[in-house]
Parts: sequence; structure tokens; C-alpha cells
Amino acid sequence: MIKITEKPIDIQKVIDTVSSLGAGAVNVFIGTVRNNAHGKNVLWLEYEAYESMAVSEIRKIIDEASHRWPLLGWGVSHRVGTLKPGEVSVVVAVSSPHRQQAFEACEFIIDTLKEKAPIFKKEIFEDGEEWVSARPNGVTAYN
Amino acid sequence: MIKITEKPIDIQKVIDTVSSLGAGAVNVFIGTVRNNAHGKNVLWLEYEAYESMAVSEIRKIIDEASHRWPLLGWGVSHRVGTLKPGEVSVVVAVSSPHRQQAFEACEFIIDTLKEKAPIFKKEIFEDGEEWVSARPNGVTAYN
Amino acid sequence: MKCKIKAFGISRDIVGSRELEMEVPDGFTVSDLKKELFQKYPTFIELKSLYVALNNEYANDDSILKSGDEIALIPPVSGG
Amino acid sequence: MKCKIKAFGISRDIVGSRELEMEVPDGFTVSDLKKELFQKYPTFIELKSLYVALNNEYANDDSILKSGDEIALIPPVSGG
Repeated sequence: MIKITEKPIDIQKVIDTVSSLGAGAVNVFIGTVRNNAHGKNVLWLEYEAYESMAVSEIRKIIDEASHRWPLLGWGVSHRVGTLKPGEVSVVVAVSSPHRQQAFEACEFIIDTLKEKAPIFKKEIFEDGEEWVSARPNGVTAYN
Repeated sequence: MIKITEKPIDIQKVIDTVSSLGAGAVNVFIGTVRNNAHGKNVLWLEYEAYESMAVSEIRKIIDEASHRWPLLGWGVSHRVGTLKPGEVSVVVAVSSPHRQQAFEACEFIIDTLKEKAPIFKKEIFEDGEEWVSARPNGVTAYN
Repeated sequence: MKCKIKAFGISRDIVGSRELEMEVPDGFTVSDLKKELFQKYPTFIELKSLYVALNNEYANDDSILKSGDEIALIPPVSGG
Repeated sequence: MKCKIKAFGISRDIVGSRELEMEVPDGFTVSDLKKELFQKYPTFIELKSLYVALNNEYANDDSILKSGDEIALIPPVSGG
């Protein structure tokens, strides 16, 4: 399951999609919105995705992970829209026969997703906003 | 939260106990009962724990993890009793500001729990049963 | 050849809309497109990176834009 | 000194009950206890390992059993 959604992510549902009778291990990564960045309060985040390409890039990442580790199930759900601190932005779950495989594959998937999936977030502070990682110095633009 | 329980583990509840507004990452390990071991069908598992000592050992593991990584929340729930293939035997969840910390701490906790917590499982096959890891050769005893 | 270019994230802010229309000559490459954008919207130079995707794939600089291609500007990504 | 010893997992199967009562002399160590158990229940020698816990802590071989100690046999663990 690969999903880009405006609705809150149901973590248990993502976990359910990876369950397998041959699996001894499930690893789940949950990304949540922090209430601070660069020492400033974050009011909320705006996420946007180039959805068709994001799904296609995530599928490639899953394919590579499936070649490298004996995955029995996997699920990725990424939220878009307005997210407040504490809300879940992304869930990655994988199942495998043994636990080290599950840890490694899950970390590979989230690391590579963050590098390659065309998804963009803007942090909104009290005194401005900033597209995360967009500029070299990371200063807040558009006050 | 450290819990040894005969009741099915509510994964979402364990995750809820680790949530924190300062956290950007939650990692969750879920151990599930496999339907096979040593090439044989597993009918079910029997888990038993020396509960008071298991809780105390897990607490030490959490303390060490909290020294090594900036954990914001953690929860460990381990099931005992009769478990069928597909059922959840253990859930470990941790939250931290950044994701690598969460992956490392969660893996450390489950690895060390499996080494040190006085919890014991017996696999029940069609033709016998075996206390897991008890004997060097791992053959099925008590046919 | 007329082409439509989707703009996401900060690139949408820079060009001021979700989609840009441009008239480009035959044989126009991704590199040519980026040069033209840098000229028209100098703010693009401030970005850490700017990729162009053709049909949902990251494209090389020497890829040629073809009629009917789905073209998109991909500024630095920050999902997760 | 009379002591009660909890037995878990395969050690419970070997001794045949959840709790064992033993009369031990003063100064009796964990090592002495293990020797006595190996003699009485030779199957213990087949195990990969056998630890003794005193008051919910893994104990060294030279630890001395004291009256009132909570004593437990810990065969190889297999939680998770």
C-alpha cells in the first residue's frame, strides 16, 4: 500500500496491511510534527506532494528494499495539507521473518523517501514561514 | 510504560504513550508469532515470564537507552500465555527528536530485552514441543 | 511547441502559479528550460537545487522536451 | 536455612514444579546451589546456560544466599 492522503493516517491500518503469518518482526516508523525548529515555535506545517510522481518514486524505493531484504509486507502512507505539532506526517511499516531485516528496510525506505519523493513542507512560525531545506542558509523568507 | 500482560497488546495504545510534541520520530518494533520454525509448522507458543524481574530488567534497559539517546517517550509491552501464529508477542515504541535516534534506541531495547529479560517461550509443533534456545542443539525434546 | 510546466513547493511561489505555459522550440532540453527559468525568475538561483521531472521521472539535463510530456519543477524535497 | 526457589521455563519442567524447597547451610553460594541442582537433576547440564537470580537481579556465582532472598532459576531466555 502506498498512499498520499489529506486525512489523518490510521497507523493501525498501515500495520494491518503488512501483517503476515511468516513474519516474526514488524518495524514501523512514524514521523510526527515537532513544535520547534531552529529554536523557534512551529505553529503548523503545510505539506504538498506531486502525487503521481511521489507514488512512483516510493514504489521504486519499495522495489529496491524488496530486493535487498526479504520483506513479507510493506506500507507507506504520507499525509499532505495542514498539520499541527503532534500530528503524524508519515508512516512506514515493513514485516520480515527476522527483526534486523525489518529495522534496516524501514530505515532505508524512510531515508530514501526523504531524499527522493517530491513532497515539500513549509514551516509556519509566528514571524514568518519557510520551505524546509529549499535555500542553502535555511533563513526564513517571506516575512 | 512497562507491561507484562496476558491480554492482546493494543499497539496504538503503546504508541500513544510515547507521543510528545517535541518528537519528530517514533519507532515501533512489533514481534509476531511465526507459523514456522526449523522448517516445521508452529501450532502455537507458550510464553511465560518471571514478571517482577522482567519488569526490573526492562527498566534497566530503558534507563541505559535513555542515557545513550535523547528519548522523549518509551513503552514496552510483552505478552505471556498462549499465542497463535500472527499474534503480537511484544511491542517496543520510542520517540525522539530525530529519526536515527529512534531507530537505534528501539533496536537496542528489543535486542537487549531478548538477551536479558527473564521471559521464556516454548514452541508447540505437531510432533512435539521445545523451549526455544534452551539446549545447544535446539532439537525437539519431550515428544 | 507549447508546453505546460507544473510547479511545486517553493517553485510554485517563485513562478506565482501551479502551472506555467511556455512556447519552446523543437529540441529544447531540460538544461535550456532551466536557463530560461533562471533568467525569467532569478530567485531560482537561490535554491539548493532544481530538478525537472518528465513524465514522473527525474530527467537529465540533456533530455529533450517532447510534445505531450508531463513536465514539473522539483525544488529541494522535504517530505517525511 | 530453608529456602524457596522459583523455577521458570524449562527449569520448571526439569524440577517438576514452579517452586522448590531446599534446606541449605549458612554461607551457601549460588555456585553451591547450581552444583547441588546439577547433581539432583542432571538434565540441567544439557542447558546452554543456567543463571540464578537473587531478589530480581542476576547473581554472581560467589553470591551467598541469605534468609528471605527471593531465589529463582533462569534458564536461557527467549522473550521477544
